[in-house]
Amino acid sequence: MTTDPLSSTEPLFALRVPARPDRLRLVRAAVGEAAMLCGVGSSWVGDLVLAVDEACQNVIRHAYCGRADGDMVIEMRREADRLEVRLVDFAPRVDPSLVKPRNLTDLRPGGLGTYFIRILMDDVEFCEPPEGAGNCLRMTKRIE
Amino acid sequence: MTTDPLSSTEPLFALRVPARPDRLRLVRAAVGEAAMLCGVGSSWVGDLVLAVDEACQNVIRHAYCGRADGDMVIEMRREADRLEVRLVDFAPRVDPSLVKPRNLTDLRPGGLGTYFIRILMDDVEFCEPPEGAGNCLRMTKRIE
Amino acid sequence: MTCEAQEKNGATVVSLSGEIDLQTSPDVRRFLLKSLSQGKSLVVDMSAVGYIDSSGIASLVEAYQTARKMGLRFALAQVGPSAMRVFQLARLDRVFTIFPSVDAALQDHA
Amino acid sequence: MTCEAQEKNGATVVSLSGEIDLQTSPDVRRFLLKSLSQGKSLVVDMSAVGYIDSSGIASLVEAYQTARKMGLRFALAQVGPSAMRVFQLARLDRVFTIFPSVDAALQDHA
Ligand SMILES: Nc1ncnc2c1ncn2[C@@H]1O[C@H](COP(=O)(O)OP(=O)(O)O)[C@@H](O)[C@H]1O
Ligand SMILES: Nc1ncnc2c1ncn2[C@@H]1O[C@H](COP(=O)(O)OP(=O)(O)O)[C@@H](O)[C@H]1O
Repeated sequence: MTTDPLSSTEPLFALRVPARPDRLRLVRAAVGEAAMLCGVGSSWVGDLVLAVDEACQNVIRHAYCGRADGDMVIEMRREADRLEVRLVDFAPRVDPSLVKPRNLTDLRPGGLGTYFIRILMDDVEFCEPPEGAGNCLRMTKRIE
Repeated sequence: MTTDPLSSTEPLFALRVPARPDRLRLVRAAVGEAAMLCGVGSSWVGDLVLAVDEACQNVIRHAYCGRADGDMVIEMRREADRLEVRLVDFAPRVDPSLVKPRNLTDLRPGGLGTYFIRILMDDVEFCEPPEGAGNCLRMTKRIE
Repeated sequence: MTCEAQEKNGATVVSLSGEIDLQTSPDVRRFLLKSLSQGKSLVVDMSAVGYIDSSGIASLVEAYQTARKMGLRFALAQVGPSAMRVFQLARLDRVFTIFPSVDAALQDHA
Repeated sequence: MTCEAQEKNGATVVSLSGEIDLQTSPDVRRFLLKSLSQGKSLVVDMSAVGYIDSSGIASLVEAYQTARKMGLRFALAQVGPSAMRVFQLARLDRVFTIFPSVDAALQDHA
Protein backbone atom coordinates (compact mmCIF):
# COMPACT_ATOMS: atom_id res chain seq x y z
CA MET A 1 0.00 0.00 0.00
CA THR A 2 1.31 3.43 -0.90
CA THR A 3 1.06 6.30 1.57
CA ASP A 4 -0.60 8.85 -0.74
CA PRO A 5 -2.68 6.61 -2.96
CA LEU A 6 -4.50 9.34 -4.81
CA SER A 7 -1.75 11.68 -5.97
CA SER A 8 -1.88 10.49 -9.56
CA THR A 9 -3.83 8.43 -12.03
CA GLU A 10 -6.01 5.71 -10.60
CA PRO A 11 -9.51 4.29 -10.74
CA LEU A 12 -11.83 5.30 -7.92
CA PHE A 13 -14.90 3.16 -8.62
CA ALA A 14 -17.30 1.88 -11.24
CA LEU A 15 -20.95 1.69 -10.19
CA ARG A 16 -23.69 0.02 -12.19
CA VAL A 17 -27.31 0.75 -11.22
CA PRO A 18 -30.73 0.57 -12.82
CA ALA A 19 -31.38 3.99 -14.38
CA ARG A 20 -34.10 5.02 -11.95
CA PRO A 21 -34.71 8.06 -9.75
CA ASP A 22 -34.55 6.02 -6.54
CA ARG A 23 -30.92 5.09 -7.24
CA LEU A 24 -29.69 8.70 -7.38
CA ARG A 25 -29.02 8.96 -3.63
CA LEU A 26 -26.74 5.96 -3.90
CA VAL A 27 -24.95 7.49 -6.90
CA ARG A 28 -24.48 10.79 -5.06
CA ALA A 29 -23.14 9.02 -1.98
CA ALA A 30 -20.57 7.11 -4.04
CA VAL A 31 -19.48 10.15 -6.05
CA GLY A 32 -19.20 12.25 -2.88
CA GLU A 33 -17.11 9.68 -1.00
CA ALA A 34 -14.83 9.12 -3.98
CA ALA A 35 -14.28 12.85 -4.46
CA MET A 36 -13.34 13.18 -0.78
CA LEU A 37 -10.49 10.74 -1.40
CA CYS A 38 -8.83 13.44 -3.52
CA GLY A 39 -8.52 15.92 -0.68
CA VAL A 40 -10.91 18.50 -2.14
CA GLY A 41 -13.18 20.78 -0.11
CA SER A 42 -16.85 20.13 0.52
CA SER A 43 -18.14 22.80 -1.89
CA TRP A 44 -16.03 21.33 -4.69
CA VAL A 45 -17.49 17.93 -3.83
CA GLY A 46 -21.01 19.37 -3.78
CA ASP A 47 -20.57 20.85 -7.24
CA LEU A 48 -19.27 17.58 -8.68
CA VAL A 49 -22.09 15.58 -7.08
CA LEU A 50 -24.69 17.95 -8.55
CA ALA A 51 -23.19 17.74 -12.04
CA VAL A 52 -23.10 13.93 -12.00
CA ASP A 53 -26.62 13.73 -10.58
CA GLU A 54 -27.90 16.00 -13.38
CA ALA A 55 -26.18 13.88 -16.01
CA CYS A 56 -27.75 10.74 -14.52
CA GLN A 57 -31.19 12.39 -14.47
CA ASN A 58 -30.83 13.12 -18.16
CA VAL A 59 -30.02 9.48 -18.84
CA ILE A 60 -33.10 8.42 -16.89
CA ARG A 61 -35.50 10.99 -18.38
CA HIS A 62 -34.18 11.56 -21.87
CA ALA A 63 -31.88 8.75 -23.03
CA TYR A 64 -34.20 6.04 -21.67
CA CYS A 65 -37.35 8.23 -22.03
CA GLY A 66 -38.52 7.13 -18.58
CA ARG A 67 -38.30 3.40 -19.37
CA ALA A 68 -37.23 1.74 -16.14
CA ASP A 69 -35.41 -1.31 -17.46
CA GLY A 70 -32.04 0.11 -18.53
CA ASP A 71 -28.84 0.38 -16.51
CA MET A 72 -26.30 3.13 -16.21
CA VAL A 73 -22.66 2.90 -15.18
CA ILE A 74 -20.86 5.72 -13.40
CA GLU A 75 -17.09 5.42 -13.51
CA MET A 76 -14.80 7.79 -11.67
CA ARG A 77 -11.04 8.05 -11.86
CA ARG A 78 -8.38 10.46 -10.86
CA GLU A 79 -6.27 11.59 -13.83
CA ALA A 80 -3.36 13.62 -12.47
CA ASP A 81 -4.90 16.99 -11.52
CA ARG A 82 -8.44 16.11 -12.66
CA LEU A 83 -11.33 13.97 -11.66
CA GLU A 84 -12.87 12.21 -14.61
CA VAL A 85 -16.40 10.81 -14.61
CA ARG A 86 -17.77 8.63 -17.37
CA LEU A 87 -21.48 7.98 -17.52
CA VAL A 88 -22.41 5.08 -19.75
CA ASP A 89 -25.92 4.03 -20.73
CA PHE A 90 -27.40 1.31 -22.93
CA ALA A 91 -30.07 3.47 -24.58
CA PRO A 92 -30.29 4.32 -28.28
CA ARG A 93 -27.57 6.66 -29.58
CA VAL A 94 -28.25 10.31 -28.64
CA ASP A 95 -27.62 13.23 -31.02
CA PRO A 96 -25.23 15.43 -28.98
CA SER A 97 -26.39 18.58 -30.78
CA LEU A 98 -29.82 18.18 -29.16
CA VAL A 99 -28.36 18.15 -25.67
CA LYS A 100 -28.20 21.79 -24.73
CA PRO A 101 -29.36 24.16 -22.00
CA ARG A 102 -32.28 26.56 -22.43
CA ASN A 103 -31.96 30.31 -22.12
CA LEU A 104 -31.71 31.06 -18.40
CA THR A 105 -33.50 34.41 -18.68
CA ASP A 106 -36.62 32.52 -19.69
CA LEU A 107 -37.98 31.55 -16.24
CA ARG A 108 -39.74 28.22 -16.42
CA PRO A 109 -39.51 24.92 -14.62
CA GLY A 110 -36.92 22.64 -16.22
CA GLY A 111 -34.04 23.01 -18.64
CA LEU A 112 -31.30 23.59 -16.05
CA GLY A 113 -29.56 20.22 -15.97
CA THR A 114 -27.20 20.58 -18.93
CA TYR A 115 -26.49 24.17 -17.88
CA PHE A 116 -25.39 23.02 -14.40
CA ILE A 117 -23.21 20.32 -15.92
CA ARG A 118 -21.48 22.79 -18.24
CA ILE A 119 -20.72 25.42 -15.64
CA LEU A 120 -19.70 22.97 -12.92
CA MET A 121 -17.39 20.76 -14.98
CA ASP A 122 -14.30 21.83 -16.93
CA ASP A 123 -14.90 19.52 -19.88
CA VAL A 124 -18.02 17.70 -21.03
CA GLU A 125 -18.27 15.62 -24.19
CA PHE A 126 -19.91 12.52 -25.56
CA CYS A 127 -17.21 9.98 -26.34
CA GLU A 128 -17.16 6.58 -28.00
CA PRO A 129 -19.15 4.20 -25.73
CA PRO A 130 -17.73 0.80 -24.81
CA GLU A 131 -18.77 -2.21 -26.91
CA GLY A 132 -22.46 -2.94 -26.35
CA ALA A 133 -23.25 0.40 -24.67
CA GLY A 134 -25.39 3.23 -26.07
CA ASN A 135 -23.80 6.49 -24.98
CA CYS A 136 -20.83 7.64 -22.95
CA LEU A 137 -20.70 11.13 -21.48
CA ARG A 138 -17.21 12.06 -20.28
CA MET A 139 -16.87 14.91 -17.79
CA THR A 140 -13.76 16.19 -16.07
CA LYS A 141 -13.23 18.68 -13.28
CA ARG A 142 -9.90 20.14 -12.25
CA ILE A 143 -8.93 19.42 -8.66
CA GLU A 144 -8.32 22.59 -6.66
CA MET B 1 -41.88 3.08 -13.54
CA THR B 2 -43.61 0.89 -10.95
CA THR B 3 -44.89 2.43 -7.76
CA ASP B 4 -43.25 0.03 -5.31
CA PRO B 5 -40.09 -0.84 -7.16
CA LEU B 6 -38.49 -2.90 -4.43
CA SER B 7 -41.18 -5.30 -3.37
CA SER B 8 -39.66 -8.24 -5.21
CA THR B 9 -36.57 -9.42 -7.02
CA GLU B 10 -34.38 -6.78 -8.53
CA PRO B 11 -30.78 -5.66 -8.76
CA LEU B 12 -29.79 -2.76 -6.49
CA PHE B 13 -26.24 -2.05 -7.64
CA ALA B 14 -22.87 -3.48 -8.60
CA LEU B 15 -19.82 -1.58 -7.39
CA ARG B 16 -16.25 -2.28 -8.47
CA VAL B 17 -13.45 -0.69 -6.45
CA PRO B 18 -9.75 -1.29 -5.87
CA ALA B 19 -9.51 -3.58 -2.82
CA ARG B 20 -8.03 -0.95 -0.51
CA PRO B 21 -8.92 0.34 2.96
CA ASP B 22 -9.59 3.86 1.69
CA ARG B 23 -12.46 2.59 -0.47
CA LEU B 24 -14.42 1.12 2.45
CA ARG B 25 -16.29 4.34 3.26
CA LEU B 26 -17.58 4.40 -0.30
CA VAL B 27 -18.63 0.75 -0.07
CA ARG B 28 -20.45 1.38 3.20
CA ALA B 29 -22.24 4.41 1.77
CA ALA B 30 -23.46 2.44 -1.24
CA VAL B 31 -24.56 -0.57 0.82
CA GLY B 32 -26.33 1.67 3.32
CA GLU B 33 -28.22 3.65 0.67
CA ALA B 34 -29.22 0.50 -1.20
CA ALA B 35 -30.48 -1.17 1.97
CA MET B 36 -32.60 1.91 2.75
CA LEU B 37 -34.43 1.35 -0.54
CA CYS B 38 -35.92 -1.80 0.97
CA GLY B 39 -37.69 0.04 3.77
CA VAL B 40 -35.69 -1.49 6.61
CA GLY B 41 -34.82 0.27 9.86
CA SER B 42 -31.52 1.96 10.56
CA SER B 43 -30.23 -0.73 12.94
CA TRP B 44 -30.89 -3.43 10.33
CA VAL B 45 -28.99 -1.27 7.82
CA GLY B 46 -26.13 -0.77 10.29
CA ASP B 47 -25.80 -4.53 10.82
CA LEU B 48 -25.73 -5.23 7.07
CA VAL B 49 -23.18 -2.47 6.46
CA LEU B 50 -20.91 -3.88 9.17
CA ALA B 51 -21.11 -7.41 7.78
CA VAL B 52 -20.28 -6.30 4.23
CA ASP B 53 -17.46 -4.06 5.47
CA GLU B 54 -15.96 -6.99 7.39
CA ALA B 55 -16.15 -9.24 4.34
CA CYS B 56 -14.42 -6.55 2.24
CA GLN B 57 -11.72 -6.16 4.88
CA ASN B 58 -11.03 -9.86 4.68
CA VAL B 59 -10.66 -9.63 0.91
CA ILE B 60 -8.21 -6.75 1.32
CA ARG B 61 -6.16 -8.30 4.15
CA HIS B 62 -6.40 -12.03 3.52
CA ALA B 63 -7.45 -12.84 -0.05
CA TYR B 64 -5.10 -10.22 -1.53
CA CYS B 65 -2.66 -10.46 1.43
CA GLY B 66 -2.37 -6.65 1.51
CA ARG B 67 -1.41 -6.36 -2.19
CA ALA B 68 -3.02 -3.13 -3.39
CA ASP B 69 -3.52 -3.90 -7.07
CA GLY B 70 -6.62 -6.11 -7.06
CA ASP B 71 -10.26 -5.10 -7.40
CA MET B 72 -13.36 -6.25 -5.61
CA VAL B 73 -16.96 -6.13 -6.77
CA ILE B 74 -19.88 -5.73 -4.38
CA GLU B 75 -23.21 -6.68 -5.87
CA MET B 76 -26.47 -6.22 -4.03
CA ARG B 77 -29.90 -7.39 -5.04
CA ARG B 78 -33.25 -7.84 -3.46
CA GLU B 79 -34.52 -11.43 -3.70
CA ALA B 80 -38.13 -11.47 -2.46
CA ASP B 81 -37.84 -11.20 1.34
CA ARG B 82 -34.03 -11.15 1.42
CA LEU B 83 -31.17 -8.87 0.58
CA GLU B 84 -28.38 -10.71 -1.17
CA VAL B 85 -24.81 -9.45 -1.32
CA ARG B 86 -22.14 -11.01 -3.49
CA LEU B 87 -18.53 -10.06 -2.92
CA VAL B 88 -16.26 -11.04 -5.78
CA ASP B 89 -12.47 -10.77 -5.83
CA PHE B 90 -9.75 -11.66 -8.33
CA ALA B 91 -7.33 -13.16 -5.82
CA PRO B 92 -6.12 -16.80 -5.72
CA ARG B 93 -8.79 -19.32 -4.69
CA VAL B 94 -9.35 -19.37 -0.92
CA ASP B 95 -9.88 -22.57 1.09
CA PRO B 96 -13.25 -21.91 2.79
CA SER B 97 -12.40 -24.23 5.69
CA LEU B 98 -9.68 -21.77 6.76
CA VAL B 99 -12.14 -18.89 6.98
CA LYS B 100 -13.43 -19.12 10.50
CA PRO B 101 -13.87 -16.99 13.62
CA ARG B 102 -11.67 -17.39 16.67
CA ASN B 103 -12.96 -18.28 20.10
CA LEU B 104 -14.54 -15.11 21.51
CA THR B 105 -13.64 -15.89 25.11
CA ASP B 106 -9.98 -15.53 24.16
CA LEU B 107 -9.60 -11.71 24.40
CA ARG B 108 -7.13 -10.47 21.84
CA PRO B 109 -7.11 -7.91 19.10
CA GLY B 110 -8.40 -9.36 15.83
CA GLY B 111 -10.36 -12.40 14.73
CA LEU B 112 -13.83 -10.86 14.96
CA GLY B 113 -14.62 -10.22 11.29
CA THR B 114 -15.93 -13.63 10.26
CA TYR B 115 -17.80 -13.89 13.56
CA PHE B 116 -19.62 -10.60 12.88
CA ILE B 117 -20.48 -11.74 9.37
CA ARG B 118 -21.92 -15.04 10.61
CA ILE B 119 -24.09 -13.59 13.34
CA LEU B 120 -25.31 -10.60 11.31
CA MET B 121 -26.21 -12.44 8.09
CA ASP B 122 -28.68 -15.30 7.71
CA ASP B 123 -26.63 -17.21 5.14
CA VAL B 124 -22.96 -16.98 4.23
CA GLU B 125 -21.20 -19.24 1.73
CA PHE B 126 -18.53 -19.21 -0.90
CA CYS B 127 -20.10 -19.84 -4.28
CA GLU B 128 -18.78 -20.41 -7.80
CA PRO B 129 -17.11 -17.12 -8.87
CA PRO B 130 -17.87 -15.62 -12.29
CA GLU B 131 -15.49 -16.44 -15.16
CA GLY B 132 -12.11 -14.79 -14.54
CA ALA B 133 -12.76 -14.03 -10.87
CA GLY B 134 -11.06 -15.61 -7.84
CA ASN B 135 -13.67 -15.96 -5.13
CA CYS B 136 -17.30 -15.14 -4.58
CA LEU B 137 -18.76 -14.83 -1.09
CA ARG B 138 -22.55 -14.85 -1.09
CA MET B 139 -24.36 -13.47 1.93
CA THR B 140 -28.08 -13.00 2.50
CA LYS B 141 -30.06 -11.28 5.22
CA ARG B 142 -33.79 -11.57 5.71
CA ILE B 143 -35.65 -8.27 5.48
CA GLU B 144 -37.63 -7.50 8.62
CA MET C 1 -37.78 13.63 2.38
CA THR C 2 -40.70 15.02 4.37
CA CYS C 3 -43.05 17.95 3.73
CA GLU C 4 -45.03 19.54 6.56
CA ALA C 5 -47.45 22.47 6.54
CA GLN C 6 -48.72 24.69 9.32
CA GLU C 7 -50.70 27.92 9.54
CA LYS C 8 -48.82 30.86 11.05
CA ASN C 9 -49.90 34.52 11.12
CA GLY C 10 -52.38 33.85 8.33
CA ALA C 11 -49.75 32.37 6.04
CA THR C 12 -48.98 28.75 5.22
CA VAL C 13 -45.50 27.68 6.31
CA VAL C 14 -44.23 24.57 4.54
CA SER C 15 -41.16 22.91 6.02
CA LEU C 16 -39.19 20.73 3.63
CA SER C 17 -36.67 18.31 5.03
CA GLY C 18 -34.19 15.95 3.38
CA GLU C 19 -32.92 15.69 -0.18
CA ILE C 20 -34.99 17.08 -3.06
CA ASP C 21 -34.09 15.17 -6.20
CA LEU C 22 -35.70 13.48 -9.18
CA GLN C 23 -37.16 10.86 -6.83
CA THR C 24 -38.70 13.23 -4.30
CA SER C 25 -39.39 16.45 -6.25
CA PRO C 26 -42.79 15.25 -7.60
CA ASP C 27 -43.97 14.95 -3.97
CA VAL C 28 -42.60 18.40 -3.15
CA ARG C 29 -44.32 19.88 -6.20
CA ARG C 30 -47.67 18.30 -5.31
CA PHE C 31 -47.37 19.38 -1.68
CA LEU C 32 -46.54 23.01 -2.55
CA LEU C 33 -49.39 23.28 -5.08
CA LYS C 34 -51.84 21.74 -2.62
CA SER C 35 -50.70 24.19 0.07
CA LEU C 36 -51.23 27.11 -2.31
CA SER C 37 -54.79 25.95 -2.91
CA GLN C 38 -55.50 27.20 0.66
CA GLY C 39 -55.30 30.66 -0.91
CA LYS C 40 -52.76 31.99 1.60
CA SER C 41 -49.26 33.41 1.33
CA LEU C 42 -46.66 30.65 1.29
CA VAL C 43 -43.36 30.56 3.18
CA VAL C 44 -41.10 27.59 2.45
CA ASP C 45 -38.72 26.74 5.28
CA MET C 46 -35.63 25.34 3.54
CA SER C 47 -33.44 24.97 6.65
CA ALA C 48 -33.54 21.15 6.66
CA VAL C 49 -32.98 20.70 2.93
CA GLY C 50 -29.58 19.10 2.52
CA TYR C 51 -29.63 18.80 -1.24
CA ILE C 52 -31.59 20.17 -4.15
CA ASP C 53 -31.12 19.52 -7.87
CA SER C 54 -32.66 20.98 -11.04
CA SER C 55 -35.84 18.94 -10.61
CA GLY C 56 -36.29 20.35 -7.10
CA ILE C 57 -35.66 23.84 -8.47
CA ALA C 58 -38.34 23.17 -11.10
CA SER C 59 -40.86 22.31 -8.35
CA LEU C 60 -40.11 25.55 -6.53
CA VAL C 61 -40.30 27.60 -9.74
CA GLU C 62 -43.65 26.07 -10.59
CA ALA C 63 -45.02 26.84 -7.12
CA TYR C 64 -43.64 30.38 -7.37
CA GLN C 65 -45.32 30.94 -10.73
CA THR C 66 -48.60 29.45 -9.52
CA ALA C 67 -48.55 31.73 -6.46
CA ARG C 68 -48.01 34.78 -8.66
CA LYS C 69 -50.88 33.82 -10.92
CA MET C 70 -53.08 33.47 -7.84
CA GLY C 71 -51.88 36.83 -6.53
CA LEU C 72 -50.29 35.18 -3.48
CA ARG C 73 -46.91 35.87 -1.96
CA PHE C 74 -44.26 33.19 -2.16
CA ALA C 75 -41.08 33.33 -0.10
CA LEU C 76 -38.25 31.05 0.92
CA ALA C 77 -36.72 31.12 4.38
CA GLN C 78 -33.44 29.91 5.85
CA VAL C 79 -31.88 28.55 2.71
CA GLY C 80 -28.79 26.50 3.64
CA PRO C 81 -25.47 26.93 1.85
CA SER C 82 -25.85 23.94 -0.47
CA ALA C 83 -29.32 24.97 -1.73
CA MET C 84 -28.20 28.61 -1.96
CA ARG C 85 -25.32 27.54 -4.17
CA VAL C 86 -27.79 25.89 -6.56
CA PHE C 87 -30.09 28.95 -6.56
CA GLN C 88 -27.10 31.13 -7.40
CA LEU C 89 -26.01 28.84 -10.21
CA ALA C 90 -29.54 29.05 -11.64
CA ARG C 91 -29.63 32.85 -10.97
CA LEU C 92 -32.77 32.26 -8.93
CA ASP C 93 -31.38 34.00 -5.85
CA ARG C 94 -32.55 37.21 -7.59
CA VAL C 95 -35.95 35.79 -8.57
CA PHE C 96 -37.06 34.21 -5.30
CA THR C 97 -37.66 36.33 -2.23
CA ILE C 98 -35.38 34.79 0.39
CA PHE C 99 -35.51 35.56 4.11
CA PRO C 100 -33.00 34.61 6.79
CA SER C 101 -35.75 33.09 8.96
CA VAL C 102 -39.39 32.03 8.82
CA ASP C 103 -40.24 34.80 11.30
CA ALA C 104 -38.66 37.45 9.08
CA ALA C 105 -40.67 36.13 6.15
CA LEU C 106 -43.91 36.19 8.18
CA GLN C 107 -43.27 39.75 9.38
CA ASP C 108 -42.86 40.83 5.78
CA HIS C 109 -46.09 39.09 4.81
CA ALA C 110 -48.04 40.74 7.61
CA MET D 1 -11.35 10.68 11.59
CA THR D 2 -9.64 12.83 14.20
CA CYS D 3 -8.00 11.95 17.55
CA GLU D 4 -7.46 14.60 20.22
CA ALA D 5 -5.97 14.32 23.70
CA GLN D 6 -6.22 16.56 26.72
CA GLU D 7 -5.29 16.32 30.39
CA LYS D 8 -8.20 16.42 32.83
CA ASN D 9 -8.13 15.67 36.58
CA GLY D 10 -4.79 13.88 36.17
CA ALA D 11 -6.12 11.55 33.47
CA THR D 12 -5.68 11.66 29.72
CA VAL D 13 -8.96 12.12 27.85
CA VAL D 14 -8.79 11.07 24.22
CA SER D 15 -11.67 12.19 22.00
CA LEU D 16 -12.18 10.13 18.87
CA SER D 17 -14.34 11.51 16.12
CA GLY D 18 -15.53 10.06 12.81
CA GLU D 19 -15.48 6.52 11.45
CA ILE D 20 -13.01 3.96 12.78
CA ASP D 21 -12.36 1.39 10.08
CA LEU D 22 -9.52 -0.48 8.42
CA GLN D 23 -8.30 2.81 6.94
CA THR D 24 -8.27 4.84 10.15
CA SER D 25 -7.82 2.28 12.93
CA PRO D 26 -3.98 2.19 12.63
CA ASP D 27 -3.97 5.93 13.49
CA VAL D 28 -6.33 5.34 16.42
CA ARG D 29 -4.13 2.52 17.70
CA ARG D 30 -0.97 4.63 17.50
CA PHE D 31 -2.68 7.59 19.14
CA LEU D 32 -4.04 5.54 22.04
CA LEU D 33 -0.71 3.81 22.69
CA LYS D 34 1.14 7.14 22.55
CA SER D 35 -1.36 8.62 24.99
CA LEU D 36 -0.83 5.71 27.39
CA SER D 37 2.91 6.36 27.32
CA GLN D 38 2.14 9.49 29.43
CA GLY D 39 1.61 6.99 32.26
CA LYS D 40 -1.85 8.30 33.19
CA SER D 41 -5.34 6.78 33.33
CA LEU D 42 -7.01 6.90 29.93
CA VAL D 43 -10.62 7.86 29.20
CA VAL D 44 -11.73 7.49 25.59
CA ASP D 45 -14.60 9.79 24.63
CA MET D 46 -16.54 7.84 21.99
CA SER D 47 -19.44 10.30 21.58
CA ALA D 48 -18.43 11.43 18.09
CA VAL D 49 -17.64 7.97 16.73
CA GLY D 50 -20.25 7.23 14.08
CA TYR D 51 -18.91 3.84 13.04
CA ILE D 52 -16.51 1.22 14.34
CA ASP D 53 -15.60 -2.13 12.82
CA SER D 54 -13.55 -5.12 14.00
CA SER D 55 -10.28 -3.35 13.23
CA GLY D 56 -11.33 -0.41 15.39
CA ILE D 57 -12.32 -2.84 18.15
CA ALA D 58 -8.88 -4.42 17.83
CA SER D 59 -7.23 -1.02 18.40
CA LEU D 60 -9.28 -0.47 21.54
CA VAL D 61 -8.59 -3.98 22.82
CA GLU D 62 -4.87 -3.50 22.30
CA ALA D 63 -4.91 -0.18 24.17
CA TYR D 64 -6.97 -1.78 26.95
CA GLN D 65 -4.50 -4.64 27.33
CA THR D 66 -1.52 -2.29 27.22
CA ALA D 67 -3.10 -0.12 29.94
CA ARG D 68 -3.64 -3.17 32.14
CA LYS D 69 -0.04 -4.28 31.70
CA MET D 70 1.08 -0.79 32.72
CA GLY D 71 -1.26 -0.84 35.73
CA LEU D 72 -3.30 2.06 34.32
CA ARG D 73 -7.04 2.46 34.21
CA PHE D 74 -8.75 2.40 30.83
CA ALA D 75 -12.35 3.49 30.36
CA LEU D 76 -14.70 4.38 27.55
CA ALA D 77 -17.22 7.20 27.84
CA GLN D 78 -20.42 8.13 25.99
CA VAL D 79 -20.49 5.22 23.59
CA GLY D 80 -23.12 5.91 20.90
CA PRO D 81 -25.70 3.31 19.87
CA SER D 82 -23.88 2.13 16.75
CA ALA D 83 -20.56 1.53 18.54
CA MET D 84 -22.40 -0.03 21.50
CA ARG D 85 -24.07 -2.47 19.15
CA VAL D 86 -20.64 -3.59 17.92
CA PHE D 87 -19.28 -3.92 21.49
CA GLN D 88 -22.29 -6.06 22.37
CA LEU D 89 -21.83 -8.28 19.33
CA ALA D 90 -18.19 -8.78 20.35
CA ARG D 91 -19.24 -9.24 24.01
CA LEU D 92 -16.88 -6.43 24.92
CA ASP D 93 -19.55 -4.43 26.72
CA ARG D 94 -18.73 -6.68 29.68
CA VAL D 95 -14.95 -6.34 29.27
CA PHE D 96 -14.59 -2.59 28.83
CA THR D 97 -15.54 -0.20 31.61
CA ILE D 98 -18.08 2.11 30.01
CA PHE D 99 -19.34 5.39 31.52
CA PRO D 100 -22.26 7.52 30.38
CA SER D 101 -20.05 10.65 30.30
CA VAL D 102 -16.42 11.71 30.45
CA ASP D 103 -17.10 13.41 33.78
CA ALA D 104 -18.50 10.21 35.28
CA ALA D 105 -15.41 8.37 34.08
CA LEU D 106 -13.10 11.01 35.60
CA GLN D 107 -14.94 10.92 38.93
CA ASP D 108 -14.45 7.20 39.08
CA HIS D 109 -10.76 7.57 38.30
CA ALA D 110 -10.25 10.17 41.01
N1 LIG E 1 -28.75 12.10 -21.95
C1 LIG E 1 -29.58 12.71 -22.83
N2 LIG E 1 -30.14 12.03 -23.85
C2 LIG E 1 -30.97 12.64 -24.71
N3 LIG E 1 -31.30 13.93 -24.65
C3 LIG E 1 -30.80 14.68 -23.66
C4 LIG E 1 -29.91 14.11 -22.70
N4 LIG E 1 -29.56 15.09 -21.84
C5 LIG E 1 -30.21 16.20 -22.24
N5 LIG E 1 -30.95 15.97 -23.33
C6 LIG E 1 -31.75 16.97 -24.07
O1 LIG E 1 -31.33 18.27 -23.66
C7 LIG E 1 -32.44 19.03 -23.13
C8 LIG E 1 -31.97 19.91 -21.99
O2 LIG E 1 -31.68 19.10 -20.85
P1 LIG E 1 -31.62 19.73 -19.40
O3 LIG E 1 -30.84 21.00 -19.49
O4 LIG E 1 -31.11 18.71 -18.48
O5 LIG E 1 -33.12 20.17 -19.05
P2 LIG E 1 -34.46 19.30 -18.98
O6 LIG E 1 -34.01 17.89 -18.79
O7 LIG E 1 -35.19 19.84 -17.82
O8 LIG E 1 -35.14 19.55 -20.29
C9 LIG E 1 -33.47 17.99 -22.72
O9 LIG E 1 -34.76 18.50 -22.74
C10 LIG E 1 -33.25 16.89 -23.76
O10 LIG E 1 -33.94 17.19 -24.93
N1 LIG F 1 -11.49 -13.57 2.25
C1 LIG F 1 -10.61 -14.36 2.92
N2 LIG F 1 -9.60 -14.97 2.24
C2 LIG F 1 -8.72 -15.75 2.89
N3 LIG F 1 -8.75 -15.98 4.22
C3 LIG F 1 -9.71 -15.41 4.95
C4 LIG F 1 -10.69 -14.58 4.34
N4 LIG F 1 -11.52 -14.16 5.31
C5 LIG F 1 -11.09 -14.68 6.47
N5 LIG F 1 -9.99 -15.45 6.27
C6 LIG F 1 -9.26 -16.24 7.31
O1 LIG F 1 -10.10 -16.34 8.47
C7 LIG F 1 -9.45 -15.81 9.63
C8 LIG F 1 -10.45 -15.12 10.54
O2 LIG F 1 -10.87 -13.91 9.93
P1 LIG F 1 -11.53 -12.77 10.80
O3 LIG F 1 -12.53 -13.40 11.70
O4 LIG F 1 -12.03 -11.74 9.88
O5 LIG F 1 -10.39 -12.18 11.75
P2 LIG F 1 -8.98 -11.56 11.40
O6 LIG F 1 -9.08 -11.10 10.00
O7 LIG F 1 -8.80 -10.48 12.38
O8 LIG F 1 -7.99 -12.68 11.57
C9 LIG F 1 -8.39 -14.89 9.09
O9 LIG F 1 -7.31 -14.73 9.96
C10 LIG F 1 -7.99 -15.57 7.78
O10 LIG F 1 -7.04 -16.56 8.01
